[in-house]
Amino acid sequence: METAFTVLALGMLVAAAAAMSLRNLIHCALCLVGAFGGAAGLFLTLGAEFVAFAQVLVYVGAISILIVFALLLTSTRAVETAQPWVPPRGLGPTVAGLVTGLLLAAVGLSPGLPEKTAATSAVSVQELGRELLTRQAPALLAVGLLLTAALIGAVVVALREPPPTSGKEEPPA
Amino acid sequence: MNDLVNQLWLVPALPLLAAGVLALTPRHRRGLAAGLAIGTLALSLVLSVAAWVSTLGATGPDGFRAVRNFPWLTWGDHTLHLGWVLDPLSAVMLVMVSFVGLVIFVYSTGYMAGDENFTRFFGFLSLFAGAMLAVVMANSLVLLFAAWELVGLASYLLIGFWFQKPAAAAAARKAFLTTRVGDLGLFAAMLWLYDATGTLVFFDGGRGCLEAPAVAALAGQTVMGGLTLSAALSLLVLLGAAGKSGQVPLHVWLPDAMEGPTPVSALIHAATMVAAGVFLVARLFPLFAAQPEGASGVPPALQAVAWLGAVTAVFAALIAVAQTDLKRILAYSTVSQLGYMFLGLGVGGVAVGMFHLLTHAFFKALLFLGAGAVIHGCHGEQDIRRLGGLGRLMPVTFATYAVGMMALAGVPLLFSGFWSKEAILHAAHTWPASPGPFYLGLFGALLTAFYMTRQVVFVFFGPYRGEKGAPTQPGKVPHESPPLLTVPLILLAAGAILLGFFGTPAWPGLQAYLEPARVGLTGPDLARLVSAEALKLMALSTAVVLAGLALGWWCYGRRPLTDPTAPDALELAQPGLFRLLRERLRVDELYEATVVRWHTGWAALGDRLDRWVWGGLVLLIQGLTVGLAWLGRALDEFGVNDGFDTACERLRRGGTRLAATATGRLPGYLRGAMAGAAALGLLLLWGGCR
Amino acid sequence: MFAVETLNQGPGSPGQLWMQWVPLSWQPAAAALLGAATIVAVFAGLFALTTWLERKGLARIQNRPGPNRVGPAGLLQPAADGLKMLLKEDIRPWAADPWVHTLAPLLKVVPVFCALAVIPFGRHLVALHLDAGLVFFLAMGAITEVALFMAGWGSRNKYSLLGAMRAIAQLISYEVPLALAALTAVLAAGSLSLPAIVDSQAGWYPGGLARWHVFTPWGLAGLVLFFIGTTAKANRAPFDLPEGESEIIAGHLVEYSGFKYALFFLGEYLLLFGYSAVGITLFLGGWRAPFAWLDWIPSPAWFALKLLACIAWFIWLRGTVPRLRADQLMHFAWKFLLPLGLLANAAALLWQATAGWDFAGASLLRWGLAGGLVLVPYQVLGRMLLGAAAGRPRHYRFAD
Amino acid sequence: MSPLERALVVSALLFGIGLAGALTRRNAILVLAGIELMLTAVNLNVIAFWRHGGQTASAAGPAFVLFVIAVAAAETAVGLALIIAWFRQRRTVQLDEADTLKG
Repeated sequence: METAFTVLALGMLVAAAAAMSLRNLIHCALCLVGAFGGAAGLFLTLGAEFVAFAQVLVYVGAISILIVFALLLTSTRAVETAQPWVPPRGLGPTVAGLVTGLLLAAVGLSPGLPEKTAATSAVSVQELGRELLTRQAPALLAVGLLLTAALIGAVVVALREPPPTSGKEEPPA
Repeated sequence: MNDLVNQLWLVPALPLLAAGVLALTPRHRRGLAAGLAIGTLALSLVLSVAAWVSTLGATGPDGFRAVRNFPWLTWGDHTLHLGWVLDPLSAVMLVMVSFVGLVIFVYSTGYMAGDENFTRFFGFLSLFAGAMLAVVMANSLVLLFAAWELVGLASYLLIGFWFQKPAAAAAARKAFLTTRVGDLGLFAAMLWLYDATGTLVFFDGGRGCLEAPAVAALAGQTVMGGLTLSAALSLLVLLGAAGKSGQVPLHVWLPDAMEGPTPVSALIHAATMVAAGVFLVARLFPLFAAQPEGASGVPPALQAVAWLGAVTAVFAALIAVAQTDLKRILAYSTVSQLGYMFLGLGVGGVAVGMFHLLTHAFFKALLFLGAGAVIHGCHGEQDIRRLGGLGRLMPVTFATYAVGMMALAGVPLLFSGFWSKEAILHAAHTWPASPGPFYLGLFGALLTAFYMTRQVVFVFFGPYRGEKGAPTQPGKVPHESPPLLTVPLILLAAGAILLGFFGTPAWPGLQAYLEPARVGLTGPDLARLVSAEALKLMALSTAVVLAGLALGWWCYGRRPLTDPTAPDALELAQPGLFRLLRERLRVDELYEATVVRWHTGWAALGDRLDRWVWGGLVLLIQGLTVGLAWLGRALDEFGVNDGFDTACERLRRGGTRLAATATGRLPGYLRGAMAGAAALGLLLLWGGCR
Repeated sequence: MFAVETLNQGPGSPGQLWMQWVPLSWQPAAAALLGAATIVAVFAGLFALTTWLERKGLARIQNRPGPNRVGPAGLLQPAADGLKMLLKEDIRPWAADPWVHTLAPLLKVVPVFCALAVIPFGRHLVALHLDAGLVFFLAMGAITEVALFMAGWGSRNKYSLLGAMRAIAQLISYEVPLALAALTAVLAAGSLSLPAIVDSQAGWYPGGLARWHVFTPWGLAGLVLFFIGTTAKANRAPFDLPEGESEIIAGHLVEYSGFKYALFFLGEYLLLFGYSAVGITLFLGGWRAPFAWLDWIPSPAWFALKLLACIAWFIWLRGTVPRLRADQLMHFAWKFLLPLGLLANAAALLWQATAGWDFAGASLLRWGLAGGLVLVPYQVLGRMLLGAAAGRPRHYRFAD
Repeated sequence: MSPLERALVVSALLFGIGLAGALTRRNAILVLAGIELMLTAVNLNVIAFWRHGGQTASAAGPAFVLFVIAVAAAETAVGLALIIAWFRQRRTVQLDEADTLKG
């Protein structure tokens, strides 16, 4: 089990690093997909199947496509050529490094949890469903509402208005 | 009859009203001025005589006394009452003042005819008359003191009437200030009296301060030096009286007051004002005579009065001998006679003193008016050495003047001066305290007779020493005064003669009237006149007077005086003494040297103090404030402004730097946020929560 | 963790035989490999058969003989095509992005094979018994969209990019109605695992008819929706706009040739098999016999039979139905299928809620209610939507 | 290194990478991608604790992760919509050019 975990983890991290550092945006997006896939794999190794499949379904299926679409819609000549980092280049990574170091230190220093990794069966979907619909019912309703609102909001925001600059096109009849 | 008392306030009010109206009338209304003044005074005279008559029939130990009081001022729980009283003393004085005043008013209409300030003169005269009448009838020391001050003001205005003349202005100021010194004493007495007795009303149905219970209380308390409270009060009052009546220490202003017009001198410095001092002592006599129970002998206050009077009499008489100015001789004579009045009061009591006051009023007024006529006739010439031989030129003036001179000198039997002076000498003789005043009185009488004969001889006998060849120029020839002047002279001469008969020992009418308690009046009694002791005294005084006259005639009468510049006979005999006397015993110089210098010293000190100390202080404060202002400005300029400006500048610069961070660029914000989160995490992890 | 017992379920299945040779630690991997191999072999064979069937079917529909040159009645045509594909030069455009271009077909085929692992072909014939099998299947289906995009974008060709965009849009918008249709079966079965759903269809109606979901109002609606979704997901027939030969010549596959093109085709057909298989398991009782008395025939046979029936249906559909325009396609998905899907779910819930009615005519009443709940809106929406959409002149937002 | 710590280390690293990307990338969309990575790292963390924390019985962990995934999806949708709208206005996606809110 360890080998699977480490392989997947390494793959994911490499993909994520690539996603964040590649110059070509679409490559970044695709590496991102790889990272999400890796994460889904990790979820599987940690025994949360439903979460893994949800992860794949949502992240790989929807969000990455969304990101790719957005990249395509907004890709202009300038995007490819411009230097992809915000000056000062070193600041971002250093701050991130600081935070990661902090997290790692926290992990390292905090007292270990009792070793209870018994291979009990993963939570069945039934239990998850019951959990969602009983204890987490209000949260579920809220997320439902949120998703609807987000959907409508995104559509409205992204609706095409006549861009002030071109001005040639008439709005849809 | 007592309703008359209710109207009595009209007596002073009318002249004062006239004065008020005259103050407003324009200068050219001379007729109105004279008429108004004389009319109101005549009315007052009629009222006074009516009031005097009403007091005659009174019986009772103190004689007639009607009192009218009214509350004038209340503050807190104190009320101050004023009021007026009608009793023999005030009635006599009312009549005397108004009669003499009227005569002098008539005389001055003639005398001042040529003066353009005629109305103003009469306004002041009415003011003076009203004030004098108020003094006389006042029943409260406050009202008396107020009127007293008004009299002083009037005398200042009248002495300084010709204020263009610097000498007149200086004399007026001198008179005012000197009497002011005296008034201080009176004022202090008033306050002390009020404090002691709680009221300043003389007679208030038993509660007045001059009535028996209050006086006994005053006499009971002793003040420093063993003096009884009443004695102390009396001495203070005496100081006021001496100032007003020109007694020795404060007499310097009276001779100088001659600068004023002659009617003024006559009215104020002969008859009335100077008599006010004597009247004051007479009015407050119970205070002076107060004795603690059982104490015998003459009360110290009266002794002081007596001695003061005697000394002044002799002192003034000596100076009068050496004077060359016509009116100054009369002035010193007045001072001397006032000394006699005080002597009379001290030794003989109210009646004796008042009798001499009355007689003196008449013949001194007569002498002054006579002198006025002489000056008027000689066109303003006052130096007796340039006069002479006027007997022939002014027969009426000479006749009346001679009567006045004889009354003053005390020629026996016919003239009032003799009787009043004899009464004083009689009282002095029998005075238990000491024989001194009696002998001083005799020596004074001698001197009086001497300087009066000297004056008459200089003025009326011998050749006219005035302008040479004067008789040829009609304008310059001394002429007899018009009837307007001579008639008042005649009237006064009659008064000088007749008044004496009221006070003769045979029939002491006046004395009985003034002090019924002491002098029982049983009708004319020749026996007293011819009693051995009385006769002896009369003989002695007659001898003294005749000696004075003879001495005077011997010095000046034997050879007609022809040379105005010739030295005086006495001067030949005693040059040093004579020159001393002529310079008025250098009293003025004394004062000049002491009081004035001391005063100027204090003034200089005050000035220096003021200039350096207070001035310095003010400068210091000014400097301080200016310095503080500068400090404030500097502080503000550098401290606050700069500080504030630099603070604002730094703030602004900090602000811009901070603004620089707000670039609006999202990555920057994100990085900042994450750095903050890291720091927070760091803090949480290692901040002590492990 | 993969469940090991998948393969050795069958009675005396080969798994037990050779298991003892495999060291214990390797057994799970070996079992998994065996399962995968069988799936790949079976479905590759089915792919070949289907290509032949399709060409023959279409030809017959278009009244022409179809491939008959290669092998008896053209049976070897698939082998010929395969050989052709292998021999053709595998061209990669110069401007194409090497990584993305080559990875695209791989990413298209592999997920679908994984998806097939979850489907129960027989009584115990399921490669991967997952608790959330359906979700796994849908997830694997979602990955293919990424492959489409990579193909379209990788080949640096405007038309291929446009084709990819259209394909992705179509796939995503039909994902939702598909999921809703599947949801009706899940609501009835109460579980996401496919074998469990098949088990929920056990039992027979009094007449011996199998209790398949399709014989319930919501089941029928669900199946119709599911199959419409499947045709769209597999880019077939009315919805095969992305690689509509007449318009943009194979859409995003325009730059592919040779073996990569073959892989894409394989992926497409596998997707078709996968979705129809799931449709069968959800609504047509999976490997269950239709009638009680036919139960003796082995379960995989029933499953294969139903699968072939579905394939025939799609081929028939492809031959007869005209292609939809892109915007009609979109309107159809979002404004018609989505509401119907929701209503189907409502009908399923209603059906379950009223399960307790046992008075006379109860079943008729329940049928009426559930059926009406789905049919009436079907009529209303259909008339309102399609009529309106059709009537309006089309507005080209970008073209003019 | 217990499996839990291993998982936590991996999630921390993933988080770091996501953060680095978000902080450095100039393109807004990639910043969003970075954020998505961070969210996945969080999910990983939760599942790790759920798996090795001994509470595997309760389904709270996966439920929570599901919610996070849902919210992430919503957030990405809205975020990208905004970015597209912003792109239409300004014709650029470079974050550091969006400084109209400059102080």
